[in-house]
Formats: sequence, structure tokens, C-alpha cells
Amino acid sequence: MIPNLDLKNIKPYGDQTNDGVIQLSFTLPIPAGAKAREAARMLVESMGFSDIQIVLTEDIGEDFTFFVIYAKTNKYVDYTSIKTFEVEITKMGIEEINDKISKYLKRQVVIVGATIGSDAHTIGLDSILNMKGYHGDSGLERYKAFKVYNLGSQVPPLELVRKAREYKADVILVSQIVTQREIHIKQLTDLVDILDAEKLRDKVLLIVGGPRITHELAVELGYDAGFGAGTMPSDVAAYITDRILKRSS
Amino acid sequence: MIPNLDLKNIKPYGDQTNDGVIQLSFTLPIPAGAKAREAARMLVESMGFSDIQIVLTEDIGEDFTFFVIYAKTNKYVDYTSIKTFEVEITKMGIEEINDKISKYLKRQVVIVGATIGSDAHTIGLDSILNMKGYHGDSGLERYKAFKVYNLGSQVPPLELVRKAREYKADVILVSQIVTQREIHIKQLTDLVDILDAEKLRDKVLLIVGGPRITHELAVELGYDAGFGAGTMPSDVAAYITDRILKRSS
Amino acid sequence: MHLDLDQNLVRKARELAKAVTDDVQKFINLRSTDSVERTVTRLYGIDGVDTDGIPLPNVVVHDVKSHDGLKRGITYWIANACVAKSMSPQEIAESVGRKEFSLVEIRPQKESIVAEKIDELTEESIRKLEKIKNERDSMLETLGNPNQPYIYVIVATGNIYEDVIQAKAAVSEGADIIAVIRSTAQSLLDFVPFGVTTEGYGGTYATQANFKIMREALDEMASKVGRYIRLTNYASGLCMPEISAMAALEGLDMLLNDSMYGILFRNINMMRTFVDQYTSRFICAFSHITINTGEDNYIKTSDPIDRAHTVTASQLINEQFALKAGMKPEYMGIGHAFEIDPDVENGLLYEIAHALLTRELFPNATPKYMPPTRYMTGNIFKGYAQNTLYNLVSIMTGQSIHLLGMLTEAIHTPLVQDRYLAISNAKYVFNNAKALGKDIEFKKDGFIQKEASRVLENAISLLEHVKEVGLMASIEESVFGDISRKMDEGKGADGVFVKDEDYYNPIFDKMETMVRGDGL
Amino acid sequence: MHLDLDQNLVRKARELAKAVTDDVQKFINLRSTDSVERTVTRLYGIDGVDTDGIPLPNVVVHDVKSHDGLKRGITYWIANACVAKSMSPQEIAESVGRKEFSLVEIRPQKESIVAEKIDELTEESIRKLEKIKNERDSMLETLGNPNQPYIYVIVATGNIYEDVIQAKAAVSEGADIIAVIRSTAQSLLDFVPFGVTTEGYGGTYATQANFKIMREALDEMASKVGRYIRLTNYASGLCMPEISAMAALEGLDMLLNDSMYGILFRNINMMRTFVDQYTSRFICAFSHITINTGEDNYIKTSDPIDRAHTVTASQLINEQFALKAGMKPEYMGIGHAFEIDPDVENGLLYEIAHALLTRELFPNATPKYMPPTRYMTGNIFKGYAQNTLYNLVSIMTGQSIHLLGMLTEAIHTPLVQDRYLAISNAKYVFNNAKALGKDIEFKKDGFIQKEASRVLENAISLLEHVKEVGLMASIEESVFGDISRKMDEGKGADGVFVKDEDYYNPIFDKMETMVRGDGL
Ligand code: B12
Ligand code: B12
Ligand SMILES: Cc1ncc(COP(=O)(O)O)c(C=O)c1O
Ligand SMILES: Cc1ncc(COP(=O)(O)O)c(C=O)c1O
Repeated sequence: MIPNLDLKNIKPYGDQTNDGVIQLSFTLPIPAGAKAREAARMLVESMGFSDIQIVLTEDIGEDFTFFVIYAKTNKYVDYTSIKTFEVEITKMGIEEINDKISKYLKRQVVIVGATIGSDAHTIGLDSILNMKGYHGDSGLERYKAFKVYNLGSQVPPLELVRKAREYKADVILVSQIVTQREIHIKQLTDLVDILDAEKLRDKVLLIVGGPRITHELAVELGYDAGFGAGTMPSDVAAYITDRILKRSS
Repeated sequence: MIPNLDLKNIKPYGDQTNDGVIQLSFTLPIPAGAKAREAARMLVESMGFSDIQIVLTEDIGEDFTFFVIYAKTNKYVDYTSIKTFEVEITKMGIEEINDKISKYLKRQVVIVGATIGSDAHTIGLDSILNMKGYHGDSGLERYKAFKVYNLGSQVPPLELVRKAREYKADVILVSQIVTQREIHIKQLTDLVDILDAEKLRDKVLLIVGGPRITHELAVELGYDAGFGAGTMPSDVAAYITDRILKRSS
Repeated sequence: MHLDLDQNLVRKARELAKAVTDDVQKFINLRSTDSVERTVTRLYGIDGVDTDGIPLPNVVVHDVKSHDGLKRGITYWIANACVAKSMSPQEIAESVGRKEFSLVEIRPQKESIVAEKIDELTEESIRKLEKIKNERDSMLETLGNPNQPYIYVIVATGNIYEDVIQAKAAVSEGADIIAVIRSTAQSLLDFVPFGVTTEGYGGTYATQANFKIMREALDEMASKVGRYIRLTNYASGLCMPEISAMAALEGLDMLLNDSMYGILFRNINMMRTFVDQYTSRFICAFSHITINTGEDNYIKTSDPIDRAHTVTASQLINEQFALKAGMKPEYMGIGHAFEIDPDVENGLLYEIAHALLTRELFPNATPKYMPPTRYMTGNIFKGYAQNTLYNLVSIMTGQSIHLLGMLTEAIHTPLVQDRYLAISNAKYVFNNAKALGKDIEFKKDGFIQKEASRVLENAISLLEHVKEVGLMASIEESVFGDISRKMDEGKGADGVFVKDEDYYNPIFDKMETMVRGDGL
Repeated sequence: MHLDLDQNLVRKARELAKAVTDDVQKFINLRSTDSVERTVTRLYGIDGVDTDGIPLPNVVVHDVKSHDGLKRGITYWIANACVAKSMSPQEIAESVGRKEFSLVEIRPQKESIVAEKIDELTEESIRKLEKIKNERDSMLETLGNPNQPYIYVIVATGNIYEDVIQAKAAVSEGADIIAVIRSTAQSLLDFVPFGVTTEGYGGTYATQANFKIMREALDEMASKVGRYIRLTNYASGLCMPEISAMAALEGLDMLLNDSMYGILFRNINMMRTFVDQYTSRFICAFSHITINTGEDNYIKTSDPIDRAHTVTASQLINEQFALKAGMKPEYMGIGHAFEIDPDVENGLLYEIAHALLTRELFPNATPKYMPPTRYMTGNIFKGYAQNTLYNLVSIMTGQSIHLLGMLTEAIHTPLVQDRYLAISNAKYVFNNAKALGKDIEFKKDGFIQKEASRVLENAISLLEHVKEVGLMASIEESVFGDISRKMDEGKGADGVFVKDEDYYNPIFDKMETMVRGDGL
């Protein structure tokens, strides 16, 4: 780290310590020109920026104006006070997991996975579940400790819950990739509501993943955990193992 | 323009009218990870953003973390109230200018130009002064109405003032390109101070230009006008003509 | 720039693909589907919804089907009802919608009069389609075709009015083609939504009303910018042929239309898709609508280098299916994509080899080249660099339809400025590297030439296998996109039926003859 | 990838450049300058400032000059004083700084003793330089040379400590070369500032203390990343040879050093620059410091296509001057740039032709390729695309030293993330297009081959003219960079003098012999 950095006053670093430089770009729905530039400047100023350099003002057609701006923020964060809210994972190897599960649970953990609702993106979930895994990290199917049912895509929440019951699932893994107009929130909430209604919620470990998912959001929606972009299957495996063993003990 | 736009509440347009979407990028001098991400989120939130999507968190070495973020601002601007502060120019052709000057001033306007102080960037000033001009728009030397002395680069302010007196300049054109650590402010202020001290300030039209110059800044520093990126020589010519004729009448 | 392909291999590949599709076409010829029949009703002018919001084409076809009359084809029933009730097909449909009567229960009218009615309706419908097509063709001629590669961008706000705003901005920046992306999972709806829509997820519903609104907006822009602007939508999923008909009626220029996409990526029943794609394609052929095939999707789920030959094999299959539907090569937007992991050493050389292979295998087609998507990340700057190289490969290898990559591909559907940035990138690169393809040659048996041959040879092996086991069985074996689909599973299977001996569909017979006959 | 240049033309061009520089070298050989003499004092160990902050090398040389003793060379005076006062050169200089005595007033000591003293000082100094050079060479060998093109980035904060922070980050991201940009207009200072500096405009003052701080930081990083990291600064302006000496003493690897840049772009007196560049270059040759010539600057003020041949002509002149200073081609970073307006049709083909011309004309040199700057704008995205194509041309044409373009070139000196983005862009393109240059050929007499020949032919015509009128007169005619400079004008003219017959400068004589003799 930079020597003598004041951790209570962390600011962006551009060219110099604490200069606060940030790059912004956006479009205003007004015709290009001095007035548009002034509007952009005022907008950025109202966010607490100074030294506002509007480096691009571009007419992008139909009275839209695109701006690129560099400016210095007067905001800072107190790094010492930051609490992060994330899934706690203690890394474990495949063998370690297999051993622990067979020793303490004495049977396979049953995992049901699907992308729900209108979402047809399977690649993310498959990266977690399929043998092949993700970037060289094996998927859950590779673990003897897990029995995986991958239901694929566009599974209606009701159907997923039915299958979970049928397979006596310990864990439900849901993937949500499309987030436009908050459709994922709607679909994820539906699933929790159905699980609640069917009195199954407490019986399963409920996990959601996807590139725009954060653990915080997941917990807010009533899930046990949320996994975001770049998740490794082994992290999910370790988390599941840890929680399933804690529950069963 | 977008139909029925509320001009009193102009917000950025990303995907939908008034969604307020802005792209930001910056670096924090802290190691990558959940804590850094949270710091970035807090910082952006403190600027009045919501729906904060941190789409890139990249370790760029030595405990620097680079972020790319999309978020929605809660700020807006009242477009109807915007006053712009810019040089007023009434476009005039070369012939028109030559005629007017010869008719009313009855002599050539004497113009002295230089990039001052440590600044060696001549291309901008040359674009305004040289015959060749800028993007097909002829430079001031092309106008019969003007007698141009281009002193080149790195001219000490004192020297510039000496030459201006020697040539009996009506107009002084200064260029400033390098702005790091506000060196241009210092050099521009020096020039005004010297002109003041020599009691020449009121006798000349004093104009500054450069990619980071705004009219507002120029006036603040005691100049008559400021010209920014993409200035056309013909605009400068029209401005000079207008002001010189007003003065002489 | 030449790959120096062995022309015997090229011929062989094409023959294999022909053999593969000949087999499937036999199945197709015996069958029709609910959506094919709905398409007929649309061409006879049936539109709108009943009080429950169900589209009248569905109402009518469902009515006949539930009374077991569909195997004869919908045409007879409509014409019979028109004669009996002295109503237009639309009035008939509305009455059925109000449950006033069932078509099958109407007493059969005099055969010659019904036949006359059918001829009259058919004639009228075909004239209408021809008029629209001719208007488009002449507008294209008047305004002139832009240079290739055509700049193709999508709008996907979910709200047709916002789509229009953004499409217009894109056209004024230089877009040649506007594609309105459909709302998530519309392909799985067994009906086409009706009316104007302002809510959608990841796109805007494809409806005829939306088609019309966008077409008008683009025509307005076209005369403003003095350049013909093409409009694109999707004829995929359970309503392939209906959407083709709607597109023909509203003067669209292009449709995403693949002979296998629905099967593989939407888990739609095979037979349903094969039958539907055939009808949708001769409509396109008839109306001069360019199709865009979907091979880009294969290398989203499987490795773009190892499985490059599956793209080639599928392109050849798509071509043969299109030829069977009477389509001329110039209307075939053969799909492929720039999808190799940017971290692969010499990835650019692979991309050049693959892109040029498509170009050289289909010299008279208008290949549709798709941008990087799966290896795009939240690093929008890197994404912009990836798109720069993609644009370069496109201009070097002479692609025809060029879908622009968006720097925010991994984040959201394009913002208005994303599209601007994409267009200016493409314009920069296309102009800056204009003659590059013409000025370079590849080393004889060098990296690029060898890679292209490798892909072609593997495609031939694959096609040989497919020919042996049959296309349907090989789809079960997941040869494409690493995805397996079973013959009689999948959505919409119940919408397929074997035509009776008295099946009668004169409008399609006529269109088929016209597209195949005089090569119109 | 070949341009198929006419090798007779290449030979001819080189001969012309040699003839042009032969003439100038005659002038050079007769003269010395204040800064050449100050360089000698530095090599004899004189450093530091007097109480007014004036560097002691300046103090000493000024002392001798003001007493009219400089034409004999500074060496004699220092050695004489050392003997007389039994002091080291540094002690002597400090005393002069305190105005205790003037060197010229000291009584001449016994000649043989003075001569012995001179030999001793010279020996010691040369041993020191050799030790530093050898240490560098062996560190380079141990850690290994990175692949070419070397990734070269600048730091320019004005504060050496911030520079270090950012340089380290850059190295950990993949930079191979760090250049510390100098503060605006340092080239016009007729002295080298002393000590650590934390304030500068557009860069950080080049001082020996700053060199040392950065060298240490980079060596630390080098062992961390297991890659030799080169350090660069500027030997341009009024202190060319002094900075070369300082760089040699601190183990720098590269210096921006051009035989005409100061004349053209800094309005420094011609003779001053020609003499200074010669000394600075044999120091570089001696210490294995790679020079970077500045032809990129020409096409910042003149048109990059029309005036491309001025770049070529100047490169050949720079090469000849370097050869005269005993420099081996591998230490010649022959400069050129990617500066064509991005809106030019086929601009990329011109860039390829020009870049490859440099590469093929100087097969054993390490060309230094400069990124787009003048057509960079506030559109940072477009800038990133321009840099992507620049990176592509560099890897295709096999450049050696590759200065990275910054997406914010038109805005500010690089932010820490700008450098990261630049490095990742270069790494992406270099890897992705690794073998492209080897896999392609240009059409015989196509666009690129013809363009390269055109430039070479024009360069020959220009050199013919220059040979006729002489280099100095042609500079008056503004043949380079459209800039005219008069023979006896310009800054620093008063620092040039003709050497007396008794001029004596054994350390330089020795270095010259060594670099030229055994080709060390
Ligand atoms: C491939 C792809 C497709 C393929 C999907 C094929 C398939 N079988 O999956 C096809 C072509 C079918 C497709 C279609 C569409 N797509 Co799409 N698609 C993509 C694309 C290019 C890559 C996604 C991907 O595979 N990433 C790689 C995987 C490995 O990453 P990942 O999903 O983030 O998964 C990781 C983590 O998130 C996590 N994770 C994910 N799920 C889970 C689950 C659990 C339990 C856990 C623990 C972890 C976890 O672990 C994974 C490994 O680290 C993205 C753009 C992009 N580059 O991201 C667009 C993208 C996701 N698609 C998008 C859209 C809009 C669509 C469509 C709706 C467009 C349309 N209207 O037609 C359609 C319809 C699909 C539908 N109904 O859902 C948008 C979504 C916008 C948004 N934010 O809402 C994107 C971002 C593109 C864009 N910019 O518009 N798409
Ligand atoms: C060319 C160039 C050089 C050339 C200059 C050659 C010359 N004879 O001018 C050389 C190589 C010498 C050079 C050197 C340096 N440069 Co320089 N250079 C540039 C570059 C690439 C282009 C500038 C240019 O010519 N633009 C084209 C002209 C036409 O545009 P313009 O200047 O904006 O002028 C227009 C308007 O602003 C206006 N205008 C300008 N002046 C005036 C005056 C009047 C009266 C009016 C009415 C209008 C007007 O009208 C013009 C036409 O529209 C820029 C980067 C960039 N792309 O902008 C960096 C840049 C300006 N340079 C920079 C730096 C730091 C330097 C150095 C200090 C680096 C160093 N430490 O060595 C040196 C030293 C120079 C010095 N002492 O000043 C920085 C400045 C950073 C900052 N904001 O402070 C830039 C932005 C590059 C960077 N990102 O680091 N540079
Ligand atoms: C041929 C084809 N149809 C349709 C789509 C779009 O998906 P959906 O099935 O949601 O319409 C694609 C996507 O790339 C495609 O290639
Ligand atoms: C050879 C050479 N020296 C020096 C410089 C830098 O400028 P300055 O004269 O300010 O040191 C350049 C700039 O490109 C250059 O090419």
C-alpha cells in the first residue's frame, strides 16, 4: 500500500495520492452545445465533484448528447469502518469434502439445480454443476459426496419445488442471469414464497447465483447465500459442506 | 427530442427515459476484494447513486484496485434555468471582416500571438494564426484586415508584453496547453499582472485559448475571452472584429 | 486473400449436407403444424384477439383442431364458413372468438363455390404480399444499398416507443439494420402477442403492431438519411411461420431463422421446428426477406476452436434447407461468430481462418457475422478492444451483415451511448482497413490456411456421420452446441400432425411454386 | 511479411545519409561545449550544488570559462588543482563553489604529475562505468530479456515518489520499460537540477537522485516479477551529454536521444546539439544504453503520409551519427510513430507500410514505435480502439520498443488505471495476433508495397538534396517537421567553442577508442 495512507479518508487515486479523480460517462437527452455542456457540468457538480473537465461532448443523434468527464470527488470512505457482508467460506479439497460428508452425514448430499422462470442461461449453473467445472475447477458432479440433479433452464419455480421434494433435496441451487427490469427479483421471490407455502424453506439450503447476484441481495430475498460473477465451484462445494454439516449436527 | 420530456427534470438517459444511468470508473489505493468493493459502493452511494452495479473489480498491482461501475443518479438538472456563459460570436465571412475593418478602423488590426511560459505546444495557436488554419477554416494571417505576429512558443510573459508594445498590438492571443498542476493559471495570471503593471491591460483585447480553457475561466483570470477545444479561426476573427469595432466607435 | 480450399472437399461437404436434408425433407413434406395453419389464417387476413386476449388465429385453429378437422388444413374450413356466412375470414374468426359457432359444424357448402372463394382469398393475399415486397424492393433501389458489411445493431428496451427513439438515434449515427430483440422466452409462447407493447424483459415482444411502428419510424429515418434501413426480428420458436408472415405483411427485411436453433436452444420439438422452418422460409423466399441462421449460438456453449466444424456443418445444412424452400443465396445470412477466448494465443488467426471459411464456402450468400459475447466482461474498455479486432476481421474477410459488439455486452442490453460507441468503432475500422483484405495473402499452408482446412475436413467427417445416422439421431447425440435433444420430446410436439389425403393448402402451394418455379 | 524493397535503393539511401553526416562530423570534431565539459567533471566525480543551488559542474566550468581557460578542456584544470591542493575533484569543486579560489589561478603543477593524476582519475572513472555496465548486463542476462515488442510506459506525476508507486504498479501489470518523463521545458535548462524532486509540470525533473530512487525501485520489482525492467529518461536539450553520464552512473538502460530534436523542437542551437549529441552517444555506446530517436515528433507537426519520407531520411541520419559514436545497431531505438488521422481511408495500410519500412530498413536495430497522440481526443473509448490497432501493427511488423498509447492522451498525463488499461490492451493484442505477421504476405506491388517504395524513394530525393546543400542549410529550409531553424541562432549557442590545439580530454578519447576499437 501507499506509505502513510490515511485509511480513514480513502479517496480515488488518479495521478496523485487522494486526488479523487473519477471518470464518468453518460448521455443527456438534450441537443449538443454549450447548454448541454453546462447541464452536464451542473449535474456532476451536484454529486460533489470539482475540477470538472468535460473532455467529450458528442452529438449522438436525435438530440442525445454523450459526455465523457473527468472530475475530482470531495467524497471519501473510512476504510477502517467497512464491514463486508459476504459468504464465509473455508476452502476444502475434494477429498476432504468427500471424507467429511461420508464420515458425518453418512450419505450423499442431494443437490437440485435449475435456472428458473424465463431464464434460459445455463452456462453459469452448468459451470458450477457439470464435471468439467469452471476455469479448471471441477464442478459438483465430480464430488462423490454430492448427488446432483441439474434440471436445466426455464424451470418454473413450482416445478423446481416439486422436483426438490421428489428427490428429497438438501440443497437447491438457482441461477438467474437476466436482470432487466428486475425480473430476477420477481422470480426469486416467487420461489421463496412457494417454498414457504409448502413448508419446505427450512428443510433446504437455498442458494442463488449469477453475475449480478450479491450475497447481500440473496439474504435480503430470503436465501441462505448468494454467489456472484466468477464464482468457483469449489467455493460452493465448501460452503454447502460446511452448512450441511452444521445443520446435521 | 424525446416526446413529453420534462425539461425541469433532466436526467441521464441510458436504456429508458430518466433512468439516470451513469458509467463511472476509478481506482482506489486499497487491495482488491470484498472490502474494496464495499468501499467503492459506499463512495458511489455517497454521491447520490442507487442501483449500483460494480461490473469490474480489478487488481491492478501494488494494492490498487480499479473499478468500473454503472449506477443510477438521483440528481437532475433544470434545463429551463440554464444560463450559459460563452463568447458571443456573430459569424462573419473573410470579405465581410476585411470590409468592415477597412471601412471603420481604416487600418489593419495588429495581433500578437504566443504560447507563454514553459509551454511549447504551438500547433493549437498555429491553427488559429497560420494561413492554413484548422480543418479547412483559414487562419488569421489569411485576412487582409489583420497584421499577425506569431512569436512562437515558450515566450516569457515579459517578452510578450514587450513585443506587444513594440508592435502596437490591438490584440494579444495566448495559448496554454499544459495544465498539469495548474501551471497555466500561474502563467496566465503572470501575464495579466505584467499588463496591469505596465498599464497596457485596457489598451489590448486579451484572448486565451487551449483545450482546457473555457470562457468562464478566462474571464475569471482577467481575460476578455477564452476559446476551448475545437475552436475555429473564423470564430476568433469574428469575435476580434466585433470587439475592436465596438471599442473604436 | 484466399484460403486455397480444396474445391473437391467443398463439393463433397455440400453433397453430404444435401443428402442429410433430403431425408428430413421427406418427413417435413408429410406434416403440418398448428402454427403453419395459423399462418394461413393470418395471410387470409385474420388478426386481433378474443375477449380473453387470445389471438384469433389461435382461436380459429384451436376450434378446428378440437373438432378434429385440422388434418384437412385450415383453409377449407375458413372458406367454407365465409361462403356459408357471407363473411370475411376476419368476421368469421371474430364470431368464433365470440363462440357464436364452430367452423367444423358449419354445413359444407357447394364445392365449386368454396373452391372459388379459396382462389379469391388466395389471389388477394398473394397480391398483397407481392405489393409489399415490390414496394420494399423499389425503396431499396431508390435509396441504394449501403456498403457491406452492413452495420447491424439491436434495440432491446422492452418498450417499443423507447426502441424507436433509440433506433432513430442509431440510424442517424450510421446503422444500416435495426433488430428489435424479443422479450425473454417469447419463443416458447405458442401464440404471437397482439398489439403495442411497452413492457418486456431483455427485449420487446414481437407483435405486428410493434413491427408496424418500427417500420414507419425507420422509413422516416431512411428518407432523412438517404439510406435504406433494414428492419429485423426473430422467426424462431413456436411461431416461426406466423412471424414470417407478419414480417412479410409489415415489410420487414430480415428474420433470425434457423433450421435447428429452436430444437437445440429452446428445447422445441424437432419435428415441429423442421416443419415450421420450412414454411417460414418459403415465406421469406417469397417476400425477399433475408434469413439469419444461428450457428453463433453453438460456440457460446461449446469450444469455438474445437467445435468450429459444427458451425460449418450446420451452415451447410441451413443452406440446403433454405434451398429446398426456394431461397436464393443472396437472402441467406449464414451465421457465424467471433467467440474465441481473447486469451488464446493466436486467437485472431483462428478467427480470421473461421470467418474467411464461411465467406469462401458461401460466396453468393450474405454471411451474418456475430460479435464476441461470452468472453466479454465488465471491463468495458477491454470489450471495446475485442470489438475493434472483431470489426477488423469482418472488413478483412468481407462479411456482409455485421452485428455490432457492445462494450457492455456482459452487463446490460445496450444503452443509447453503447450503440453510438459501437457504430463509431465499426465505421472507424471499416474505413481505416478498407482495402486490407485485398492487399494481403496468407502463407501457403500457413497457420490460417491449415486451420481452415482442418475445420472443413472435420465438418465433412461430422456430416458423414450425420448422414449415416440421420440428422435427428445425431441431434440426440449432441453433435451441435454440445446439447442433446430427443426425437419426440420438447415443446410444441402436440402441435405437429400428419396431413390427411384431403389436406389442402393452396396459398402455400402457390407460394412454393412461385419461389421455386420462376426463381422469383 | 515483406515489402520487397529494392536493395539498391536501400544502399543508396544509407550512403547518402553517411555523406550528409560525414560533413557535419567534421564540424563536431573541432568543437566542444559547456555541457561536454560539465560531463567530464561529473565523470570525475563532481556532484552537488553550491550555496546558491548552482550545480558544481556548472560552477567549475563557469569558473574556467570566465577565465578563458575552457578551450583547453576542463580536465587539465581539475587535475592541476587536485595536485596543487591535494584534494579530490569534488573537494576542489566545493572550494570553487565557496569561491575560495579559481582553478585558472592555481599555479601550474609539474606536468608529469598532473598527467599521472589525470590518468588515475580517468582510470578510476572508466572502471566505475564499466562496473555499472557489467552489473546491468549480467542482471539482464540472469533475469532474461522479455519478448519483443517491449512494453514501454511513462510515469509523469512530477513527484518521484508517486512516480515510483505508479511504476511499480505498471511493472506488476506487465511493463518492461519505465520512462520517467521530465518536467516541462527541462531541456531548456543549461544545468541539471540537483537532488530529489517532488514538484514538476507534466513530468518529474531528471536528476541523479531521482534516477537512483527509480532504479532501486525497479530493481526491486525486477526480482519480484522475475523480468529485467528497463529504466529510461531523456538525454535531450542543453544537457544531453551530462544526462548521458548521469544515466551511465545510475545504470539507466535507455535514453531519448536524437541528433536533431533539440534543434527542431526546442530551438536549441544547431552546433550545440550536434556536438552534444556526439558526446552523449558515445557515452551511451560505452555503457550499453539504448538510444531512442525522435522522428515521431516530425509527424506531430507535419502530415504523416505526405511527410513520411522525412521520418525515413532522419532515421538514416540518426543511424549514421550513432555509428560515428561507436554505437552498435542493437542499441539504436530508431523512432517512428502511428500518427495518421484515423479518418483517413486505408490509414491502417499506410501505417503498416510505414512501420514495416522502418523495421526492414533497420533489421538489426531495436525500433521504437510511438503511439497515436495528435489524433487522440476526449473520446477515450475511440482512443482505446486506436491504440488497439496501433498494438496490432506493432506486433504484425515486429517492432522492438513499443511505447503504449494511453486512452487519455488528449487529456492528462496517465492515471494509474490508464496505464493498466494500456498494458492489458497490448498484452491482449500481442498474444492474440502473435504469429499474424508471419502468416501473411502482401500482394506484389499492392497498396502497402507501393506505399513503402514511395516513401523510400522520396527519402532518397530528400537526402540527395540535403547532401547537396548540407544538413544545416536544409534545416533552415524546414525539411524536417516543417520547422525552420537558423544556423547561428537558438539557445545555448554561447556554450559552443572551438577546441584549442592543447585541448585535452583523455577520458573521452579513451571511451571513444574503446567503443569504436574493440566494438565493446
Ligand atoms: C451465452 C449467453 C446467452 C445464450 C445462453 C446459452 C446458455 N445455454 O446458457 C443464449 C444465446 C441462449 C442467450 C439468450 C439470451 N440472452 Co444472453 N447472454 C449470454 C452471454 C453472452 C454469456 C453468459 C454466460 O454464459 N457467461 C458465462 C458464465 C460462466 O458466467 P455466469 O453466467 O456469470 O456464471 C458464473 C457466475 O455468475 C456464477 N453463477 C451463475 N449462476 C449460478 C448459480 C449458482 C447456484 C451459483 C452458486 C453460481 C452461479 O457462477 C458462474 C461461474 O463463475 C451474456 C453476456 C455475458 N458476456 O455475460 C448474455 C446475457 C446474459 N444475455 C442477455 C439477454 C438479454 C438474453 C436474451 C434475454 C436476449 C433475448 N431477448 O433474446 C436471450 C434469452 C435468454 C433467456 N430467455 O434467458 C443479457 C442479460 C441482460 C440483463 N442483465 O438482464 C446479457 C448480459 C447480454 C446483454 N448485454 O444483453 N444468451
Ligand atoms: C503535439 C503534442 C506535443 C508536441 C508539440 C509540438 C508543437 N509544436 O506544438 C511535443 C512532442 C513537442 C509535445 C511535448 C510535450 N507535451 Co504534448 N502533446 C501534444 C499532443 C499530442 C497534441 C496537441 C495538439 O497539437 N493538438 C492539436 C491542436 C490543434 O489542438 P489544441 O492545442 O487543443 O488547439 C485548439 C484549441 O484548443 C484552440 N486553441 C489552442 N490554443 C489557442 C490559442 C488561442 C488564442 C485561441 C483563440 C485558441 C486556441 O484552437 C485550436 C484549434 O481548435 C497532446 C495530446 C492531444 N492529443 O491533445 C499532448 C499534450 C498536450 N502534451 C502534454 C505534455 C505533458 C507534454 C510535455 C510537457 C511532456 C514532457 N514532460 O515532455 C512536453 C513538453 C512540451 C512543453 N514544454 O510544453 C500533455 C498535457 C497534459 C496536461 N493537461 O497538462 C498532453 C495532453 C499529452 C498527455 N496526455 O500527457 N507535445
Ligand atoms: C436463430 C435465432 N433465433 C432466436 C434467437 C433469440 O432467442 P429467442 O429464442 O429468445 O427468440 C437467436 C439468438 O441468438 C437465434 O440465433
Ligand atoms: C528525442 C526526444 N527528446 C526529448 C523529448 C521530450 O521533450 P523535452 O524536450 O521536454 O525533454 C522528446 C519528445 O518526444 C524526444 O523525442
